[in-house]
Amino acid sequence: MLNSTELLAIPALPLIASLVVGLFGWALKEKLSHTITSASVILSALLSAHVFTQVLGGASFYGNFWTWMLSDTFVVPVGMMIDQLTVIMMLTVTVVSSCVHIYTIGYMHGDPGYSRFFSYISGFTFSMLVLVMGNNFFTLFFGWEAVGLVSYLLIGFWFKRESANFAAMKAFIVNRVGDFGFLVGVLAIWYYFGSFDYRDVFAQVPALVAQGDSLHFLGWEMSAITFICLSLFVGAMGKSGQVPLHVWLPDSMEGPTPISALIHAATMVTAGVFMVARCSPMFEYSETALAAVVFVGAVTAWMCATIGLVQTDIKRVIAYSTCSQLGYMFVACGVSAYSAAIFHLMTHAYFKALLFLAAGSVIHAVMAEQDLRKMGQLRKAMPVTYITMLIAALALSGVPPFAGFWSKDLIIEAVGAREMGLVGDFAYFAVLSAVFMTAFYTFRMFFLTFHNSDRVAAKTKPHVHESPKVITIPLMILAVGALLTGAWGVMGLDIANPEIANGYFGSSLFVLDAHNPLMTLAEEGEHGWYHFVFTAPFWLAISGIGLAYAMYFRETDMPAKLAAASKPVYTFILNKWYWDELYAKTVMYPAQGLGRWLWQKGDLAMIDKGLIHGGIVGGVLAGMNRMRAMQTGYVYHYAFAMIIGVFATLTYLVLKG
Amino acid sequence: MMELNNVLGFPILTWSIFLPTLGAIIIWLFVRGESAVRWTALAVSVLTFLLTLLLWIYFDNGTAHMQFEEFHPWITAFNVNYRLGVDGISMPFILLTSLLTVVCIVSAWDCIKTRVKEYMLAFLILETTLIGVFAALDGILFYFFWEAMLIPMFLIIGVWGGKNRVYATIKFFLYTLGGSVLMLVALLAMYFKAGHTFDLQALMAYPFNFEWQFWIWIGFFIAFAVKVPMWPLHTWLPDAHTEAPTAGSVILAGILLKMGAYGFLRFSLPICPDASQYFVPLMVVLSLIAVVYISLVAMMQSDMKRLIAYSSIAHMGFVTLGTFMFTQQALEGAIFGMISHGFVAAALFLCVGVLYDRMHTREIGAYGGVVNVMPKFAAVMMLFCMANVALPGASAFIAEIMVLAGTFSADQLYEMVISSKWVAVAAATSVVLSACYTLWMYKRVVFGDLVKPEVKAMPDMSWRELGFFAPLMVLVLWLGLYPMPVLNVIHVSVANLVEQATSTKLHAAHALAQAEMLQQTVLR
Amino acid sequence: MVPLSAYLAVAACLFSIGIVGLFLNRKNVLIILMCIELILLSVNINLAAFSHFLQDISGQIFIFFVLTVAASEVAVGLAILVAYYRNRRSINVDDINTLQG
Amino acid sequence: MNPVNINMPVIAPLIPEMFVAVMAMVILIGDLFLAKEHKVWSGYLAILTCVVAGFLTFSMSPSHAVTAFYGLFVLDPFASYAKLLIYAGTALAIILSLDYIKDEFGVGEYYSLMLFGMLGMMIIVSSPNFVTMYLGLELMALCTYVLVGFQRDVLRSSEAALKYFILGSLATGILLYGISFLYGVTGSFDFASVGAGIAHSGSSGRLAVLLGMVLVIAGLAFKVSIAPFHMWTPDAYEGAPTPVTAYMSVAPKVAGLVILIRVLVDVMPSLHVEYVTIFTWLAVLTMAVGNLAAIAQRNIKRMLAYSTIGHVGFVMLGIIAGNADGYAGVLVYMTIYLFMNMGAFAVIVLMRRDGIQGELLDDFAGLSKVHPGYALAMGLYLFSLAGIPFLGGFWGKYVVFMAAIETGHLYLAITALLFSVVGAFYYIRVVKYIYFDDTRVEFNFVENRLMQATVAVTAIAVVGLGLYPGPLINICKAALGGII
Repeated sequence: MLNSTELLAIPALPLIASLVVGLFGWALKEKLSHTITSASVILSALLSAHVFTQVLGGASFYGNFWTWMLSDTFVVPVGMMIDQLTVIMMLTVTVVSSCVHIYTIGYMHGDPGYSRFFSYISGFTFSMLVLVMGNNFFTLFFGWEAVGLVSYLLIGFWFKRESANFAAMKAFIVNRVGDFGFLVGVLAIWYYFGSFDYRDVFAQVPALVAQGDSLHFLGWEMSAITFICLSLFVGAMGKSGQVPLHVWLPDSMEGPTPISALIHAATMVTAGVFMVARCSPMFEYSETALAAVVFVGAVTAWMCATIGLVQTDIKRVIAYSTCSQLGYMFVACGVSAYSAAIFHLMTHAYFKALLFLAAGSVIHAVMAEQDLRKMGQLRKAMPVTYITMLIAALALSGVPPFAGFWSKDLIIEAVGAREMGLVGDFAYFAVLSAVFMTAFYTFRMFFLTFHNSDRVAAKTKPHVHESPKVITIPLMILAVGALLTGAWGVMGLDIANPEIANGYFGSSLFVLDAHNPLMTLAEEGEHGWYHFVFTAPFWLAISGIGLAYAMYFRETDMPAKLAAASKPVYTFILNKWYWDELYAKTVMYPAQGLGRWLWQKGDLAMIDKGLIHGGIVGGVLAGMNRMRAMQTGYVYHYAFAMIIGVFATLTYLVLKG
Repeated sequence: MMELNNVLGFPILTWSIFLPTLGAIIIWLFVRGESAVRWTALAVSVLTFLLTLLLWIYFDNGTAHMQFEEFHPWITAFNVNYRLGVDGISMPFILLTSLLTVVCIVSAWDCIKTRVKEYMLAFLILETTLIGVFAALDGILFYFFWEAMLIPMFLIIGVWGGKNRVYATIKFFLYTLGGSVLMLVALLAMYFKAGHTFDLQALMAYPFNFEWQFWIWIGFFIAFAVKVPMWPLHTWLPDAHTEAPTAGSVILAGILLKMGAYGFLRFSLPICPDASQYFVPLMVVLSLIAVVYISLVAMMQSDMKRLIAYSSIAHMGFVTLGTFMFTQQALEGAIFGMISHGFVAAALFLCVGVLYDRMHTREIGAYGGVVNVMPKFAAVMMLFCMANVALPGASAFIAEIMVLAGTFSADQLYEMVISSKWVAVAAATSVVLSACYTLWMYKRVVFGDLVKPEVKAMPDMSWRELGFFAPLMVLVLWLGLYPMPVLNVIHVSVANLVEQATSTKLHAAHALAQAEMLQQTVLR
Repeated sequence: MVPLSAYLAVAACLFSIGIVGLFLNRKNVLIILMCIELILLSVNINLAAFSHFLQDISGQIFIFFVLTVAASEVAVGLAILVAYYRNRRSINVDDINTLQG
Repeated sequence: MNPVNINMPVIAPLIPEMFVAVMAMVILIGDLFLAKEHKVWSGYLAILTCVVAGFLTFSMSPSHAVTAFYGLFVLDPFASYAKLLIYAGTALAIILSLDYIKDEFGVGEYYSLMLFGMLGMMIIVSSPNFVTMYLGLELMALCTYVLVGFQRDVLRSSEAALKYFILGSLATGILLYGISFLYGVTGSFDFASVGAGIAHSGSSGRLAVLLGMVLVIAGLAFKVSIAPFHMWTPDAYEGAPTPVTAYMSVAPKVAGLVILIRVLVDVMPSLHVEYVTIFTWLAVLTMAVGNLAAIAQRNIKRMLAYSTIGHVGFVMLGIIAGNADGYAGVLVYMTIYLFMNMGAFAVIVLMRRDGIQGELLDDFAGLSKVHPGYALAMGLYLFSLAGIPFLGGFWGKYVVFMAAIETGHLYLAITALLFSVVGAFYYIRVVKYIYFDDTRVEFNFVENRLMQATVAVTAIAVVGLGLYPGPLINICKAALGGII
């Protein structure tokens, strides 16, 4: 059993740091702010590492700290569940976060919101840790929403920029769409299992499936477990930028680069993957849900890769590649290779963070210029960035022995091995072709930045320089991660063990033997280390790199020709498949129009003018005028009224008898 | 004369009801000078708040029976009695009232410059009537306070309100009055049916047959639906809110709206359980309209107060939905939602007030980039906006999730046209919609570059302003992270209410009718 | 001898004439006063007839009250009329309409 | 020869009436000997008369009915209570006149006319007999005709008097005609025996009975201005000098309602079904006229005239209920109405600017800024008239509505409540003028301790009765001892 105070300390440290810096930042010096936050985060990273070792030693933790909500059968505790899955996430989060903290010291230096920024990222670290460490769906949801909030705040960090504010709002609202699904899923979970607690819930799943409960909606029916899984997955799609809820992720690049690295590449966006893996005991029982996961993942992986091919903003290229890589992870989840998914999550965290931070370093050097077309030939000026970026690029492209290769290869093989009919085939095609595109756009970016012709604006030229240590050191740390984590994961942690129970993850993940792709792989027989040479992905990656080399290193005028040759396709992709326009036309404007219509026509015209003023008030006024008209002022009219009154009553009575 | 359950030796409820009035009289007669008036009013309201705290301290969570009861004959001719008492459902609202009154008085400290004395008097008297409403256990006494509330509110909106105040306040007055007269009819009808009593507990116990329940329910419904307000009787609220002075909006959103929902809990459900069951589809539809329709309308508002007013209607839609699900969670969620909304909406109106005091406009378009000059304010408003979006950690989240959970699971109780699961799903859309209108407003007002010169000139919040936000912030977060103190208070009473609302009165009514018939035949 | 009904009929006629005169006349206020007298007289005839046929004296006593009061009433009425005339310089019924609505 | 023994009639119960009559004459004559600047003393004397009469009536108010003059006069708790109300109404009206009439000509006549009118009402409320009733009515009516036209050189005053006189005489005629038929059927003028006669009158006399009933009701309805016999009210109220309007708006209404109740209870118990149906319709019509037409008014006196009609409409619910609660309700309502209405008129009378009477709604604009005290009082009266709780008016409505619902007139009660909402509008509109608007015309209020005291007392009474109406209700219930 792990020491609960130690566990509590891990999220608590960043929280305290964040609060202190957030509330008293105005009083603190820059130095003090970043010291407090960075120190606390690094400390919690060390603690996580310690916990990690303990967990490797077979320790685990499960317990509640206090009751959050309670209403007879509705019990929501706040508790922790530490197992292999959790701890690997904790480690990744805290390590990357520490690097980003240090990096930020240099990157945000002199920014008016300096201490605010540190408070945010520490707060983010806390939220993310809560998300992964929680032992029930509400603790998860708490972290889930908290990271969303922080991401909102950080995307809009430079609140003077209209585009940044809009991107922030967009991110939050799109995420809320996902949360809507997640919330419904959680409600359904409570309804069917009477608990929010992972253990209780997962324990009851087989019973529910056997019982064959199902929901009906206007004649359309689905099994309860499928409903739950799909709803939860909607949440995952929102958080992890999967089609069609991916639109916020590229825009989130409006935020400062360290944020893009930490939140929108390494950690937060992978929360969806984590959640699906965490819920593997449920997803396993719903073929439909798994198929949906695979499909969405595959579509995202492929589509975002295509968009990445033509982007000219260095950060957007990486952002789309993030979407695409997340797609890989979901595909892995969908084919029940959860271990592979988490593995890729981990490696991706390192090399993608590295990629972003390196890009940040470049942007820093060329005075906040993000347009690839205004870079080039930076190799000489900034060697460290160059090297680290190269490592990251190779890792991302899946070139052995870099981290990305191991995890991605595992995923692709798993997809190939899993029999899922049409969806499966599509997914396989998608991930394969995506490998090629990934390699291509990564190196396209790489060459355009560091090689190719020197297109840096004249006035920025003098400023081009290597970033200071405080920036480069984190790069190096992460580079190590991008180099080694893959091999370490397979060899050291035995993550890829087909029998998950015997592998690293042990009981923290669950796969039905009926469809365990890794098993099938294993049955195909053991391969040597050189095996990769015979696999498609490897060659695809190589050729991708080669093509990029050809187009952006040698024949630098080729891209233009190609673009001209395939104009319609090019523009279509360049405009990101017109997703934003689609949403604007189909959701945003209609909603606003409807709102305005309901307000003007419904509230003002119908109820106020029609019912109240027209109906009631109008009636009263009409009556008023009638009464006034009766009061003519002529005595004989008055007398007449009296007589009429008398005769009317009299006749009434007489006739009535 | 029944046994009075009052752990405190002295009539605490009477004191907390009439202490403000007492203070008002003292101010009226003896206090001269604006600042003196302000300080006295503050002292009185704080004193009242402390007094009501005793209720909470000495409250027994273990029983659904009324506590701190008081009984005095009032109008013997009609068996109208001065009967007070609170249970877990009403007690929190008394605290809410006394707290928000303090906040109101502080918030009006120097933004009300004309007729300060009358202003303070109006608020203290208003507090009396509001606490009275929540403490009354006699139908007529309830109605008495319910209606008396109109007078101070009418003046508050009309005297210290905005440009279009006269229209707004008269609309408010007549709407509410017109709604509540039918409640009076219902009360009187019950009086003669149920053997000449207005005692709420007696009425709850009396078996009305379905026809009676049906009409009584309608009578109450109109009164309460206007107050809540429910579509389509809601159009008075945006006007009233827009024109009212800040503190007026605070009380309006914080307490007045709750009176309607409280009425449903106190009267409709226990007295007419069968009718309530019967009307569930109606209430569900109206509540969903409130959640979806009104949210969309709110999105399009260009006036901040109007926007927040509409969002209040939407949130009250959640409350009414929860009220008519008859599950423990839904009801607790509804009550908690009212309390939480009391803080959040109040705070948002105060935020608008802070801006209004500086620029004297509520137009969203007139602002932009406020954060550049008012960082403190931006942070505070961000907190309450997120609470309005019902983010976890804010009290509103607890309410929303409990209502949704209760709704989702409600179809174990009864069959509706469409399973309540889908009702819950439909209601959950507010997760998205609330985010849309709240954040959009926040973006347009607070974020952005500093271009407008008049915005440049705005000073950040003063300590006084932070002062009245502080308690609200603390409460919103505290109740969001650890709501148990409140939930424990309401558990038992709500359980009792669920029991009342889900058990039918029809069998008893039938038996009674049989007995009466028998009696007549015997007499004949 | 003359039956009761005859007296009642006469009274009824007088009464109706009075009433009709009251609101058909658009000319002169004095006519209105006369109509009122007619009405009161019809009442007296009624009372007299009844008291005779009922062999009960109280009716006839009441007649005297009615007569007396009627006299004083007319006095007051005329006084008011004079006052009115002094202000309006007309006793035309159609002119009595400054107060209305 | 043995002495003729003349047995004097019992006259003890009439002592108040006699006292009032004597004082009225004393004032009438004594006024001639008063110097112009002292003429106000006859006003004080008149007030004193009311007070003393009140003491007399109070001291000799019996627990059961006492008759005098061979049953032509009755004194019972009902009558006593009504008389007390009438004294109060008259006294307040006189107080309002003190400052108003002093510059007019002929102060003495004015006060003695008021007292004579009051005497008429006193006779009405304690008349068990059509003859007495008729005399009372006429005495009251003749005095009020004159009072309405008291400002001789003001056109609308004399026009109002003329209209009131013409229609009043018509009403008298109708009443008498009806009485004659009832007499014809039953051969008596005494309420009780007429009632008995009607009860036994077969189908032969049916038509005559109905005729008599309708005509009598019409005649009385005129006095309490029940639609459609209300047409005189707005004009008379607007034209009359304000204190006279105040005088007419309460005391005669009390007298009229009381005698109406007497007639219904004693004479027409056997016609209950018929008159309830009639009254139900008349009540709805009355409420409609009062509450709707009032909205259109700009002159507050005229508005209050319509509001009086509206209130009479509400009071009729009590009469329609026709049980102890209902009749008690009528008394409760009139008592509370006395205070709030008189208070409102007091404020109106007080509003003067160099001789000009403020009586348009606009004149009240921004009153609260200039005279917060009066504004507060007026606000209380108006909310009370609107029937908002913690003010007396609410309980007045409450009691009669309750009676109506008790006797199963649910729909009538609902209608009445809805009309009361409509009515609330024009009251709060005045509040709007007082509190929300800016001052347009500055009024310097009359400095008169007595009148200010009136305002204070009525305001306190309105609030007090609103907070604790129990005793009043019990007293009114007890006051019915005499008739039911």
